[in-house]
Formats: sequence, structure tokens, C-alpha cells
Amino acid sequence: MADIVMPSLGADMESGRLAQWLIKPGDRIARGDVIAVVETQKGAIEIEAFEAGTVAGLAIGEGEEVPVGAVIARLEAPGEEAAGAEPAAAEPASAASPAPVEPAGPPLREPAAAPAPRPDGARRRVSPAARTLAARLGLDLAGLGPGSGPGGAVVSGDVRRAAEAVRAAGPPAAPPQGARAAGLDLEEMRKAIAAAMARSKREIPHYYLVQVVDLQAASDWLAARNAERSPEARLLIAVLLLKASALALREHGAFNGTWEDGAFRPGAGIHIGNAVAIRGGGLVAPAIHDVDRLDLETLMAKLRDLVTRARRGGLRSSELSDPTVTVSSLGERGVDRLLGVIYPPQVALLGFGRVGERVLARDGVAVVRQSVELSLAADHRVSDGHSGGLFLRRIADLLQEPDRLLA
Amino acid sequence: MSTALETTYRECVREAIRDALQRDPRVFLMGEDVGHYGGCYAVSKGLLAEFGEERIRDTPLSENGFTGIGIGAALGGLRPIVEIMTVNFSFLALDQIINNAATLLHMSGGAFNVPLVIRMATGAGRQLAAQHSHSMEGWYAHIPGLRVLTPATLEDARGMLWTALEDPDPVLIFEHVMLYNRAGSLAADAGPVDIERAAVRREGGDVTLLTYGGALHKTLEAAEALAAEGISAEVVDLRVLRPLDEATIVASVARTRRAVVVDEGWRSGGVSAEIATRIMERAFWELDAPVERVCGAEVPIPYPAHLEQAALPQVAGIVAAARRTLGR
Amino acid sequence: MTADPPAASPPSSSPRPAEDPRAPRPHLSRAHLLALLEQMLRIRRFEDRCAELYSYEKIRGFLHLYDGEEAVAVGAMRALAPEDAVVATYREHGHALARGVPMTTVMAELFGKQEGCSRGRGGSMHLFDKATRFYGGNAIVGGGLPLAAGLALAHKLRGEPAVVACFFGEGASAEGAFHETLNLAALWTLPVLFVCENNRYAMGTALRYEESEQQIARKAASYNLAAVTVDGMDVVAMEAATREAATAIRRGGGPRFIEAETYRFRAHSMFDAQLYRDKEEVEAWRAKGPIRRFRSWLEQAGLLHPRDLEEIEARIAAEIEEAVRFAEAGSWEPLEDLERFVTSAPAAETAP
Amino acid sequence: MLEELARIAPEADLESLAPAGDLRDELDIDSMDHLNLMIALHRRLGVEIPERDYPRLLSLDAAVAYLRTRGA
Repeated sequence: MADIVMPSLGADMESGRLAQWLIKPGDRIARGDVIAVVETQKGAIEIEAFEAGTVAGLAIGEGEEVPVGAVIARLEAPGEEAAGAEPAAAEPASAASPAPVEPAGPPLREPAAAPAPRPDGARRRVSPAARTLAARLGLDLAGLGPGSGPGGAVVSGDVRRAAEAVRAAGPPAAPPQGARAAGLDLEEMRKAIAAAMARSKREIPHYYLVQVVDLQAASDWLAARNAERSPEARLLIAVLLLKASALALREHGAFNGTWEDGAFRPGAGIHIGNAVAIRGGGLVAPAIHDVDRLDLETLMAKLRDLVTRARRGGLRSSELSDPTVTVSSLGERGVDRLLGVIYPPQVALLGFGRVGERVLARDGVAVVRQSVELSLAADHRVSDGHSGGLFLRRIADLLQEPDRLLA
Repeated sequence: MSTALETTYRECVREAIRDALQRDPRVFLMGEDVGHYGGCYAVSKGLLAEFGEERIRDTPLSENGFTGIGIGAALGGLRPIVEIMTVNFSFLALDQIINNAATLLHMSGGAFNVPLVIRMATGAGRQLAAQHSHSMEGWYAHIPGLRVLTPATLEDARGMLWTALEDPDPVLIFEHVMLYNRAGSLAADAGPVDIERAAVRREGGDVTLLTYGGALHKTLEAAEALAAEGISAEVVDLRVLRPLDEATIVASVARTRRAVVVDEGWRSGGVSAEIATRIMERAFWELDAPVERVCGAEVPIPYPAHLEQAALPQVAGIVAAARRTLGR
Repeated sequence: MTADPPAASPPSSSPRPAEDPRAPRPHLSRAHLLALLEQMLRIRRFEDRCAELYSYEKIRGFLHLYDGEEAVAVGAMRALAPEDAVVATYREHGHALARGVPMTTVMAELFGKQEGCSRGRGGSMHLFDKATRFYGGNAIVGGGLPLAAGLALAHKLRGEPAVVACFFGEGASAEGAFHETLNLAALWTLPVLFVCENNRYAMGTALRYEESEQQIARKAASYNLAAVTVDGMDVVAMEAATREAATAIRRGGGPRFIEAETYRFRAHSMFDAQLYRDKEEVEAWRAKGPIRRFRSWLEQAGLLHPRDLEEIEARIAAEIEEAVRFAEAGSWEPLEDLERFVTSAPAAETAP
Repeated sequence: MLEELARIAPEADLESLAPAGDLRDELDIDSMDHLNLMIALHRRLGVEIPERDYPRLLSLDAAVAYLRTRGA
């Protein structure tokens, strides 16, 4: 029997509200299946299963909010007998039998055993008295940050103060209509961005490098390729920039990974977080996994899917929890150059400005070329400017020979 | 309110015994060295001359024998006060205390009750080492049929005995050796006190310190130190370890939402374990922090002063535990 | 004191003392002698029935039978007055019956019914009865001795001229409580009569394996009190010795000690295979069994006629039937009362 | 076209859309959104829109005019 817990989708996430279950007891699920939608500060996120098995029970209901690490469902490993369940319940449902039945007895509401505290301390402590008081006052514990009790536990005094603050503030302002339609709470998202960026600027010693990259070859290559294809099969230049960045990261690992507990941890793969602006305000940076190993068409499809879901509010847990580096592009609105703020605990952010014509010098002659200003914001605890320069140079080189991006 | 007298805990116990002997001809005191010697801790000094050998009875060194005789005398209509010199010696009388005093009423279907009071010295602090220093009152509090009292104040030292003698069932009174010399003032007309309830010795709102007996005064000191830090500690003197006054404990913890149990006895299976469990059972949803315990170290009490003191709850440890409950 | 003695019909054959029990010597009238025989037979027949009821699981727990030792309790009780007190051991059915605890309430107690003399809370080993000052029924070997001395102290301090008779086996003489109590009782000249029923086996261990001094009376004498050895299989000798001792005690002479030499015919308890003694030894003692010997003496002396015996047996049989009926008809204490009698306060108010 | 725009940018206020304004600015859409719009128009109207013509579909009016010339 395995527990599915409320995942941490970032160091700043403390709890999640289960918006929708996509599984029910009796379902067989495979690793990677999307099993639920969770609302977080960052929006609605699809949760994936990390193990295969049969759903034994759901521990929380839709609309319930639980801390990160709390059990939300139970999974029986393939072949495992249903513990305590009637034998019939474990049998595959035959055509004649009704749809899989909920296990007998009351649904699991509380984890049978306290989930082990997470190493990052994301399991929030709320004292029994705080829970009692919050329930009595009808106060949602989700909004309460670290408390004033032992180990940062939220205690009854915190709840009382929060309740008084809520009363003083009056009813909450309605969120912007567009964002509400997308199922996002922009106010919450703003708070999350504020916390992450403040932490970044406080903790990460950034250094910045900028290089102008000639994109004429890449643009020509792309135009020729797209001309032969229907709109569905066309690529954006962003895909080439992403792929070139990913391939360069393979060789420059100091920019791909995280800084945790005072040490650099190289990323397990090259998972590039793509900063996606939310119309109406806000920003998310969900990951595309193993970008270096994707062909351009797949990468394009994933990018399109990701942008669409980011704006609609359907991101998956892993997309938010494990980017190893971030790429941000602000050229669409004419920004020439962006110097980014690293998203902790990552150690680098690549910025692309406007892709367009610039006057460049070539062999003593001023020429007009498609080009972009490529920037790097990097964590000086992990890398130095010299290696950063080599990394940018590698990206630029790859973009000069687009065929190499097909590999 | 009458005038107050300057007195000591020892004198209070003696006055309580004298008072009982004067009031009730059925009362007598017996134990090792209570008469001619004047009591190991000088509690009964002078009583033999005043009341005579019939009522201040020196016994041979036979704890099981004379404790059993006390039980029989109680069955026979007397009101004996049996003094056992120190709690460790009471183990020699465990058969009589547990197999007879605590069970006769039940075994006889309610026919024979045992109105007996047993007093004994308890606790460490006098460098008396591991056969004279233990705090076993929690152990006796395990036994149905017994009432266990731990007077910690002059008022209780003076007043508990009389109420205990009125109890139709066996009552054990534990007098902490470090309290005998404790001086203070007491109302001249101080009389019987209840033996049912715990007492709030200091009111506070941030954390409840639960204790009894010899640890009360250290706990009050700790509360004073906490006040200097801006932490308002409530101090509950349990007074009666059996039956426990759960209502007072729960009411205080429900108010402060935090509890520290201070017990000179050992942690494992002791009074502190019982109280922490009661709080968990009855006040779990009121808690803002896990219950903390400050107990005697799990070691037979050692002889050298530095080790003995290290084995006992101290003010600094109580303060630290209280801080922990507040996340400080 | 919270409970009144259970109501029960007085035993029809309850022997009425023909004379003042405080008299220093027995007056051996025919009625007196027949009463002694009847009392011994009453105990024997009662316990035979108990063994049977035990095999039907009507009686559970430990059941220690007094078979063979009846003369000790019957003779001794004859010398005790109503104001005297009795402390006994876990083999105390005979003492309770001889003392006058109604057979009905004793049987109900063995059944565990609330009509029992201890409301069913004690069972076979813990018979108590306030009306007859019967203080148990103590299952700790030696546990009753300090208690008896304490009762005697109360009598003395209250100026009550009563004797406490304390019965125990020879096994108790190895316990500290024996020595502590004898020392104190002699030291304080307490009005207590110690009756040691020396049946030669402490459960299954023979005297010779556990006592350096096998004459228990000599151990007692070392505490400076008068101690005698008596033939415990002779009911008249027991009565005479007890009268003599009790009289001395009443006169303020301090404690007395009787070692009654006796023998237990049945096993220690119902769970005893008796591997520790020969059948021959048991048979030899049976030959001088207290009932057999007393009956034949009465017959030889022309004091017991066959018809007397028939009448006695009929009375006893009727009393036993009545006791069994009473016990069967008894009721179980309700579960709500489980925690009663832990303290004298009502159960509801005694949160532990 | 408005329907498709609504699908691509559901949170946009299409009623206040200036017909001659740049869609990217008016609706805050980017090249990915724009590409998605092109894909949608292609599917719905069957019009072939080569990439080099994208700049001719940057406003609502311009797009309508362009699509007319392409026979939609």
C-alpha cells in the first residue's frame, strides 16, 4: 500500500486545495497518469502519479485543503491484495458486474499515520488548538504562514490574530474577471512571486552577461522549413533558441541544477522552465522535461501545450516542481534585453530579447541581420563569469548551424 | 482572619498530629523512632511526653508488621497514623499496603473499610543516596483503593492530616524531605483543608506548569523567571495524586494551551506520564504545543551533591521546557 | 462501612452453644459433643459438595478444602464469643461455617453471586462477614497475622475484652510477617490467639524441606509468649486448649500460641496431583481422622445412636440443598457496579 | 475570427477591441497565440496563410481584408 501525498510544487508551497479528482477507488493507474487537479497559489495544477497501482481510497474530498505531505489517496501496488477489503472488490470488474464499487466503510478522511516530515520542512505544523479554533471561526488555515509556536507551528494565537485581521479587512476584493475565468487567483500568485523573487534577490549573488547573437542563419533556415508546412507544423524561433540552450547546458552543467542546503546539485535532466506571462498579470515558469533530447517538432508541440495550459490553469505537478533552469523571452513587446532574476533554488536564467533586425559589423562592413540579445543571470556561488561567457558562446555557435539542432 | 504565625513545615506536621491526638481519642501515632527518639525528621519530637506511650508508639523495625497492625487497628475502629521513616522502607510493607489496605473494602464487598493514614518522607536533596531518596508517590497513585496526598505548603502540611483521618479509606501522605525546614507564616487558626482538588498557586495565561510536593517551589521560582521574560505561567499544585483532579488540570491547560509537567519522580510510567496522557485524552484539541515533561533522571539517586542535583528537576530546566512550548 | 450483611435464612442446624464460650474449660455434655460432631460433619459434607460443584464449573478459581482439619476450627470456635474476631486464611470455609457465617451466603460467595458474604467479590479465598466479625479469608500467606494483631491492638486500646483468633498454616511461620507480628504482639501484650494449623505441607513442600525448626510452637515461644502443641485431629482437645488460651488472653496476659497438628486429606487445591506424598501416608492419617475417631469414641461411649447420626446427616443434607438453591437463585452484580467498593465513596464520585 | 480569438485569449475583452489596432497589443497575445490563431483560421476557413504574410494579419481589420483577398 502506497500513499499519494499532496506534492510540493515549489519551496514556497505549503498546502494545496484539491479541486478535482480524476480517479476513483478501484481505478488502475500508471506512473505519470494525471490523477487530480490541485489549486495552488500558482493556479490549478494537475497531479501525476509516481507509482502504478490500483486506487484503494481517496483520503480527502474535492474542495478540501491539506498541507503538503498529507496523504490524499492510497494506492495498492500491482498484485497487492486489497487490505481488509472484500475479495470481490479486488477482482477485475466483469462485464456483467457494476462499475467498481467504493470500498466498504467510511471513506478515509485522516491519514492513518502522520506523513513523514518532508526534508524541506514543507509539512506544516498546526496545533490541535489552532485547528479547533480555526474550525470554530470558519477560518481557512491555508492562508496562514509559518506560525509562532514550536517549530513554526501555527498556534491558536496565530489563528486568532488572523481572524481579527480578516474581520478588519472586510470582504476580499474580487479578483480580475479574466483571471478568474482561467481559474487563477492572481492575488495569490502575486504573493508567491513576491516571496520567490525576494528570496532570490536576498540570497542569490547574481552576475549578468549579455551577448548579441546573430540569428540570420537560424531565421532563414526556419523560414525555408515553415514555408513548406501548414500552420500546424510550423515552428517558432523560440523552439530553436530553447533547443540550442538545452544542448549547450549539456556541456555547461554549472548552469543546470539547484542550490540547496549550501551546495550545488546538478539537475537530473535538462528541464527548462519557460516563463509564461499570464494575461492580466502574473507569471509561471513550468518545465519542459529533457529538452535536449526532444526533436524540434515535439518541442514545439510541448511548448504550445504548455503555454495553453499555463494560461488556462492546467499545469502538472512535475512541471512546476522540477525545472532545473529558466528561459525567459520578452522580445515580443520590443524589449531588447532582459536581465532576469533567478527562480530559486535554480542557479541560472537565460533571457532572450527581441528577435529582429539589427545592424551588425561583419568583416568590416555594417550589415543588417536577424539577431537577438541573449543574457545570462547566474548564481555566483556556483559559476563564474568566464564559464558563463563560454556557455553563452556555445548557444550562439549552435544557432549558427541550425541543422545541428536536429540532433 | 486571625493573626499569622511564623512556623515551619515540620512544625505544621507536628501540630497536625498533636491536633488529631487531642481531638480524637481513636487516633494514635506509630512507627520507627516516633517516640523516644522524636522522629527521624523530628516531626514527633515532644509528643511522647505529651501523649504517652499508648498513643505515641515506637515500633520495632518491621514495616510490614506494624503497617499491617495499623490496618487491623483501623478495622478495629481506631484511627492510626502509621509513620514509615522513608518511602524506600515502605517497600517492606507493600504486601500490607497493597494486598490488604487497598483491597479489603473491595474483597469484602464493601463490609470492611480501612480508615488508615500512612505518612512517609519522600524525595531527594539531602544526599541520602539511592535507598532513602526516591519519589515513589506516583507508584502508589497507581493503586485503586488508596488516596495519595502530597502536601507542599505549610497550609497543606497543617491541614491535610485531619481531612485524611476523616477519610473512611486508606490515605498515604508523602512529605518531601526538603520541605521540613521550609519556614513561612500560617494563619493561627489554620485548619483542615480539602483533599480532593488541585490548587492554582499562581495564575498565568501562557503556559500551565503542573507539579506537586517538593518540586512546587522550584516551579514557582521558574514561573517568576518566566515572568521576567514576559511569559505568564500558571502553576498548578496537584496536591492529590490519586484521585487526580482532572477538572482543574484540564481547565488550566484549556486556558493556556500549553503544559509542562514537573515531577521529581522518574519519567517512565510515572505521574508525568499519567498527566500528559490525561491532557491528551481530555484536552488534545486545546493544545498549542506538545506537553513537556521535566522529571527526575532515570537513575537511582546518587550520593554526591552535584550528581544528585543533576538528577532532579531544576528551575532552569523548567524555564527551558516552558519556553519550548511557546516556540522560544 | 457501606454494606449491610447479606440477608440469608439462618442455618436450621446452626449449633447453639450450650454454655458460655468464655468458660475456661469445656462442659462435655452429650448435646455439646453431638454439636461438635455435627459441626465437623457439616463442614465435611459442605466441602464434598463444593468439590462436586467445582467439577460442574459452578465454582471457579482456586478452591482449597479443609477436609481432615475440621477439628481445629470447630474446637477453637467453640471457645470464641460473639464479640471476638476471627482472621483466617484462604482455606477458610470451615472457619466461616464454624464461626456461624450462614452456609447460604458462603455458598453464594463461592458461586460469585452478589448474595454471597462478600457480594461475590472475594470468592472462596476471601470470605468476609461483619455480623460474626469474620475478617477474611486472606490469600497472602502470613498476610492475616499483622491484621489480627492490629485488631487486637484496637480491642486493647478501646478497652474491649475481646480475643482475636488468627488461623494460619505452618508455611506462614517462614514469612517475615509471622515474626514481625509475634514480636509486636508479645511486646505490646496484645489480646490475640495465634492458631497454627500445621498440616505438614506448605502447598506441596513438606515441613522438613523448609523449616530449620519443625516444631512451630518453639519458634513462637522464642518471642516470649506461651505456646503449646495440640492434637489437631481431636476436637475436644482443640476446644480445651483454646478455652484455656482465650481465658488467659482475656485476663490480659497477652498473646497465646497454639500449634495444632493436623493433616489435609484432600489435595492442596483442585489443581493438585499430590505427587509430593504417598497414598500410604494419607491413609495412615485418615485412620486418625477427626470425624471418624470422634464418632467411634462417641459410639463406644454410648453417646451417639444410629438415629442421631441419621438426623444429623438429614439436617446437614437439607441445609446444603438450601445453600445450593440459594446460590443458584442468586444474581450477578450488574456491570455498572464494577468499580464499587474501591473506595467508600459512591463509584460515580471516585474518578481514579 | 472573434470566436477563435476568444478561444485563444479567453480572458480578453473582445467587445472593446479596436478594429485597426495591433492584436498583439490589444489582446496581449504573443507569437504563440498568433500562430495558434493562424492555425485556427487555416482550419476553419481553409485559407492558406504563408508565414511571410503573418505581418498582414496583425489587426482585426487587416486580417479581415487579407482573408477576403484569399477568397475566404
